[in-house]
Amino acid sequence: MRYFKDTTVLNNQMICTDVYLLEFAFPEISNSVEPGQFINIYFPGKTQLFPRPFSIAGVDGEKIKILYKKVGCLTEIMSQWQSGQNIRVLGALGNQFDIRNQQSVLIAGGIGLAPLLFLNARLEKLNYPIINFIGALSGNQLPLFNSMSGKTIIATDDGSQGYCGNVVDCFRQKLDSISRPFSVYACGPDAMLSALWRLAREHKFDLQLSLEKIMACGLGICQGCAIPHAKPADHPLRLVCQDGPVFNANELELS
Amino acid sequence: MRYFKDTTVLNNQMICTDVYLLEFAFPEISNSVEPGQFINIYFPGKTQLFPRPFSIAGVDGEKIKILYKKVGCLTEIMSQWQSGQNIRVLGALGNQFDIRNQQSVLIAGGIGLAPLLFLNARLEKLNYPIINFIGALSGNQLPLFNSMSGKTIIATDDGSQGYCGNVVDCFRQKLDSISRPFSVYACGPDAMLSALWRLAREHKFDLQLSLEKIMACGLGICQGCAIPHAKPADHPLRLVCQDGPVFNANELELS
Amino acid sequence: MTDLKTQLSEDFILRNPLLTASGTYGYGNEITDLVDPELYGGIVTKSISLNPRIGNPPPRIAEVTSGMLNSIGLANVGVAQFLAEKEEFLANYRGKVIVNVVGSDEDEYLQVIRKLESRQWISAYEINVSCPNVRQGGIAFGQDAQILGRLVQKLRNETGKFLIIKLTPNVTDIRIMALAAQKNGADALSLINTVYGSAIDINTRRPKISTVIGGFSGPAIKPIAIAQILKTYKEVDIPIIGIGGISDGADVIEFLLAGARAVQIGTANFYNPGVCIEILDFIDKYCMEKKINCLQDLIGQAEV
Amino acid sequence: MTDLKTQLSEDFILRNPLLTASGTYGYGNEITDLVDPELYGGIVTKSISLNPRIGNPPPRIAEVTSGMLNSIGLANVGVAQFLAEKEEFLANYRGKVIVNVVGSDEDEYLQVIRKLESRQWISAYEINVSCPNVRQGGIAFGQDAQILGRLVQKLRNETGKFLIIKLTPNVTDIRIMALAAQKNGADALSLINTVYGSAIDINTRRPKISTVIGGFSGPAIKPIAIAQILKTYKEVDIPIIGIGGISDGADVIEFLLAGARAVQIGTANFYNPGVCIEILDFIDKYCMEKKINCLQDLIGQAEV
Ligand SMILES: Cc1cc2nc3c(=O)[nH]c(=O)nc-3n(C[C@H](O)[C@H](O)[C@H](O)COP(=O)(O)OP(=O)(O)OC[C@H]3O[C@@H](n4cnc5c(N)ncnc54)[C@H](O)[C@@H]3O)c2cc1C
Ligand SMILES: Cc1cc2nc3c(=O)[nH]c(=O)nc-3n(C[C@H](O)[C@H](O)[C@H](O)COP(=O)(O)OP(=O)(O)OC[C@H]3O[C@@H](n4cnc5c(N)ncnc54)[C@H](O)[C@@H]3O)c2cc1C
Ligand SMILES: Cc1cc2nc3c(=O)[nH]c(=O)nc-3n(C[C@H](O)[C@H](O)[C@H](O)COP(=O)(O)O)c2cc1C
Ligand SMILES: Cc1cc2nc3c(=O)[nH]c(=O)nc-3n(C[C@H](O)[C@H](O)[C@H](O)COP(=O)(O)O)c2cc1C
Ligand code: FES
Ligand code: FES
Repeated sequence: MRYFKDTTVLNNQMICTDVYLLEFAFPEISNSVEPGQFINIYFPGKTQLFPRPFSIAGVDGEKIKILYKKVGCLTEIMSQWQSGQNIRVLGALGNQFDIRNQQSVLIAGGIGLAPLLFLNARLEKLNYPIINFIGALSGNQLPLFNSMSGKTIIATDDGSQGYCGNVVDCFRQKLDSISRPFSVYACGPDAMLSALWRLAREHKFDLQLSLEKIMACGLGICQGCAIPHAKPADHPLRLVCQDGPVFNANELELS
Repeated sequence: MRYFKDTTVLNNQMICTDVYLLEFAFPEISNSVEPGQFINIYFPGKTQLFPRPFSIAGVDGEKIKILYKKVGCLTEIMSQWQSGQNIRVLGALGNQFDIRNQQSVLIAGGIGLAPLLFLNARLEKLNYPIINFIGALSGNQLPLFNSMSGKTIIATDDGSQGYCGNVVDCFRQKLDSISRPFSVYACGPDAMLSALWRLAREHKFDLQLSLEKIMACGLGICQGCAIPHAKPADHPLRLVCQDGPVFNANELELS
Repeated sequence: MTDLKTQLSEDFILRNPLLTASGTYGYGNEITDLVDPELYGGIVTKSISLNPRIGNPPPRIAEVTSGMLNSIGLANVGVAQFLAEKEEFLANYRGKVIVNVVGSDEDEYLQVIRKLESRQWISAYEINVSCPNVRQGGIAFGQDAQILGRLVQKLRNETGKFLIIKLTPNVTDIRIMALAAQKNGADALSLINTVYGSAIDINTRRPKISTVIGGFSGPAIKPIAIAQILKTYKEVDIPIIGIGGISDGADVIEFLLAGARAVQIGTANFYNPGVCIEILDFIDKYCMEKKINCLQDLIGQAEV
Repeated sequence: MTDLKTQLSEDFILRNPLLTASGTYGYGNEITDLVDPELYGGIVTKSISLNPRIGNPPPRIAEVTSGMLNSIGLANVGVAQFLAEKEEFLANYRGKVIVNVVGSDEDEYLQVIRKLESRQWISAYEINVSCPNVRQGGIAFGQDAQILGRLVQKLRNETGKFLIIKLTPNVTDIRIMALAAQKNGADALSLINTVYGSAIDINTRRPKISTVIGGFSGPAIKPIAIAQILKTYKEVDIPIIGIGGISDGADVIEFLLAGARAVQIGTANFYNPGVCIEILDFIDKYCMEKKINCLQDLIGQAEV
């Protein structure tokens, strides 16, 4: 179910440079949301109109947690929110990761970590191994990963922590050593998702990707977030906000 | 001289319902500004573009004081400013009251009090009597008037303090008892200024009015604040921001 | 409570002046969990074409200052699937159902209408004439008075339903289009459709929507809509439905004063799902305060 | 420092692409205490007519969402007083002086130009064709390609100076106007002038500007300007000067990418007297970061 409501910020704190954790009460959905789903945040004022979508990074009782990065005007405003600030939110939106009963590999690039934190917490309850590949620009850009269950492998672009290089290369190097069957769940920048998509086709592993597209509504009514489907004859058009944001790699054509 | 500069709020406090006193450093102009002049405040964001003009209500060393009323979106934002807030201002703009060497009568309607507070402080230094007529909706809408020199007469629309009725009627009733010659300096809503203008024509007294018009620039370059001149042949067009905001009643046609 | 009824013709009466704008509310039943569609006076559907249309490639939306660009490209399921999937919901809707119709040539418009004409639950057609006319070298139907006039005439011969022509503002003189529509039998005019707009990303150097130039909507275009309505209102006798940048109740009053008998809410459905209820609240308060008993006392009452 | 020179013709080279937009910077010398006019590549004056014009009655400006409406009505001192009062300042100005010229009929344009032609300090004329043509029943010169073409031809015969035609966006197809101007000898095009807009005060029911419909400018119209420039750039061979809603350096880059060889800053002069210096700063940083050595590498380089 989707709810549009006014609530208040319970907590909003900087986790590392430009990355913040926001918590607010949203009891209508906190019991039913699933990893992969997102919420919209609405802003007053008429200059930037679109609501901003954010993945759910975790739940705690009635609280919803969002992990966000300051990248532009509205996330800048969010970063200044204090506890008690009134906010308008709508959720839960979108589909969810399809949790498979087998070993899980989570691959996060940058702030793409957000939905995987929530997924990791859910996977913990299953009795299968979890491996987390966490990519970041630098060692000081790794928010909250130490709370994750399973084995965690870090990759940083500047080599300041863990593997030096991008997280897909890091994963590729370990790929053969990961016992099959396994499912990969990934979220991150487009280039990373494309690289993984090609890797999955080559190495034939199960892959689910959480995509980002500019959204005007998040509700399936504007048709703005449409992406082509890998088999256009079956599904001429998929909406990231409604049919996604999580897609199975074989639904997509990212080459 | 006009200066465009960034400065910081030194003080911003509520004086009475919806009326605030703002103080900021503006040493470039604080020694030279004259009563009647105003400053522009600039706001970031692209929704409401025009800078907002405010009369100088007083100076104190390097500080400029503004008395403003919360009436819309940007004055609402101003009312939330804390000490230390960065603001952009431009001033001093406009002409000034032409101070006459004779008895002074100041007539303020509502927030029109602002420039008259500054004028009153200047007139104090002359050795002529001052009478202040202060009009407000209600007794709790009378900011700072008790700091004024001279005799003060209050008029409130609801009769909760002083004369019950509008300030022009109040002044009219006392008119004959004020010893001539005297000069009237007034600021307030359009209807009040029109009533005074007619009164001045009838009773032949010297009157200067500080006008308000929507301004896009305040600098004389947009021509948006133009008003017709009483003698269009001489002065086809007057700009409130540049030729005003203070006009001699006989330059105007307010009937 | 003020009486919000608004009469566009003897038979075409809306319970309130708020309609959804085509393409911004799906087919009407997509967000019933969030917004009760019965709050609206009526629903205008997405543009329906004869066959399904995928629309344009992504990116097809972009945010610009106080507005958005779209190049959705009239993506829709086509008239057959529309009837198959949406009839049940729309036939039970208690407000007015207005089906927006689009075509690439006259024939397509007529064929769509023929497939819809028997449905009693459809009260009106709104004809989108902003689509490039393939037979006329791509000039939009709405940009040439002769082409428009002929289309309206043919549609008029085809239907007894209330016929609304939705005009584009991208013309030298909208009054000429309005008069051509009126003369040929239109019952009402909707204005405005989106304005031509574009934006370029200065980092990638790519246009922000794939078609480069798209439709500009949202608060930024409101002054354009008001100007076009004021101009048209003085020239025509048929009612005007106002559209363009409405985001709150004050905007709706402004459109009514300018001469609109009803209004459509477009982009605002995206950035404020509560917009309809907020507008109804505002209108009620405004009318109480100003002692206005019926909308008739507002429509066209701007002192221009 | 990036080389900011921009060449509009063999002889017409601006030291940087920033010009003031007509009507938003007076005659050039009004705010020299606040903004050094030498920061601009050139000054475009207020529209100059043969005789002084008072302009329209108040109110003649209004704020709208992300923009403004104006009905200044081309208030100006007339060509004689312009020369008498402003020549000294403008003759010493080291950037380019572009005099914007307006008339109510062809003859007025020609007469104004004849009075200016001998002045060496005037590098170019910008012809404002948005004014209603009194001889042609009030259709603006810029809304009819034939009327426009004839005007341009006559002006071309009258002057050897750089001749810029400033087009209005309030037409069905701006390319037709652009081609008419080019064919008849225009050296460059400025686009866009203001968009028709209006707003009504819902409390007083009065239009917010006295002429009811006025000129809409500011950030809200930027997507319209970009669309018109992109369209025109593909059709014409003469340079385009971009105008409309520029408020910062990123906007200027966007106009250059769309095809403008220079730009004009209008409404932004009102809401940000520091706009010119901020833009120059931004362009410098942007070009350094992107390793762009000259503006030529940006102009028209949008990947459309
Ligand atoms: C399904 C989904 C889940 C997301 N989850 C997260 C998350 O958990 N944490 C996080 O930090 N970010 C997340 N994002 C991205 C986040 O929405 C953007 O960072 C945010 O909208 C930027 O807003 P801004 O005003 O600060 O930036 P702007 O300056 O407006 O834009 C910066 C960039 O943000 C993106 N963006 C802007 N507006 C939108 C919009 N309406 N819809 C989608 N993207 C937009 C664009 O890529 C744009 O280039 C998610 C996006 C999507 C689509
Ligand atoms: C010369 C001059 C001196 C002024 N001095 C004072 C003062 O000392 N104290 C004070 O409280 N107010 C003063 N005002 C009025 C003040 O400028 C407005 O109250 C303020 O601009 C409102 O802004 P807003 O965004 O809150 O309101 P909005 O909601 O934008 O507008 C509310 C009303 O404020 C006025 N206004 C809005 N924008 C402008 C503008 N750009 N220029 C002029 N008026 C505008 C209009 O009448 C409008 O209807 C003065 C105005 C002028 C012209
Ligand atoms: C995403 C989107 C899709 C649209 N699709 C259609 C459409 O299919 N048919 C149509 O006639 N108008 C369409 N429009 C135009 C709107 O109905 C409306 O005329 C326009 O957006 C102006 O109103 P607004 O500013 O309130 O959005 C669309 C607008 C948007 C933003
Ligand atoms: C107050 C005002 C006065 C204007 N006067 C003129 C004018 O006299 N002649 C002219 O050609 N354009 C005039 N314009 C139009 C501007 O030059 C410019 O084309 C338009 O404002 C769009 O640019 P902007 O959005 O940067 O303001 C005027 C604009 C404004 C806002
Ligand atoms: S964002 Fe509107 S349909 Fe997906
Ligand atoms: S406000 Fe611009 S000239 Fe007065």
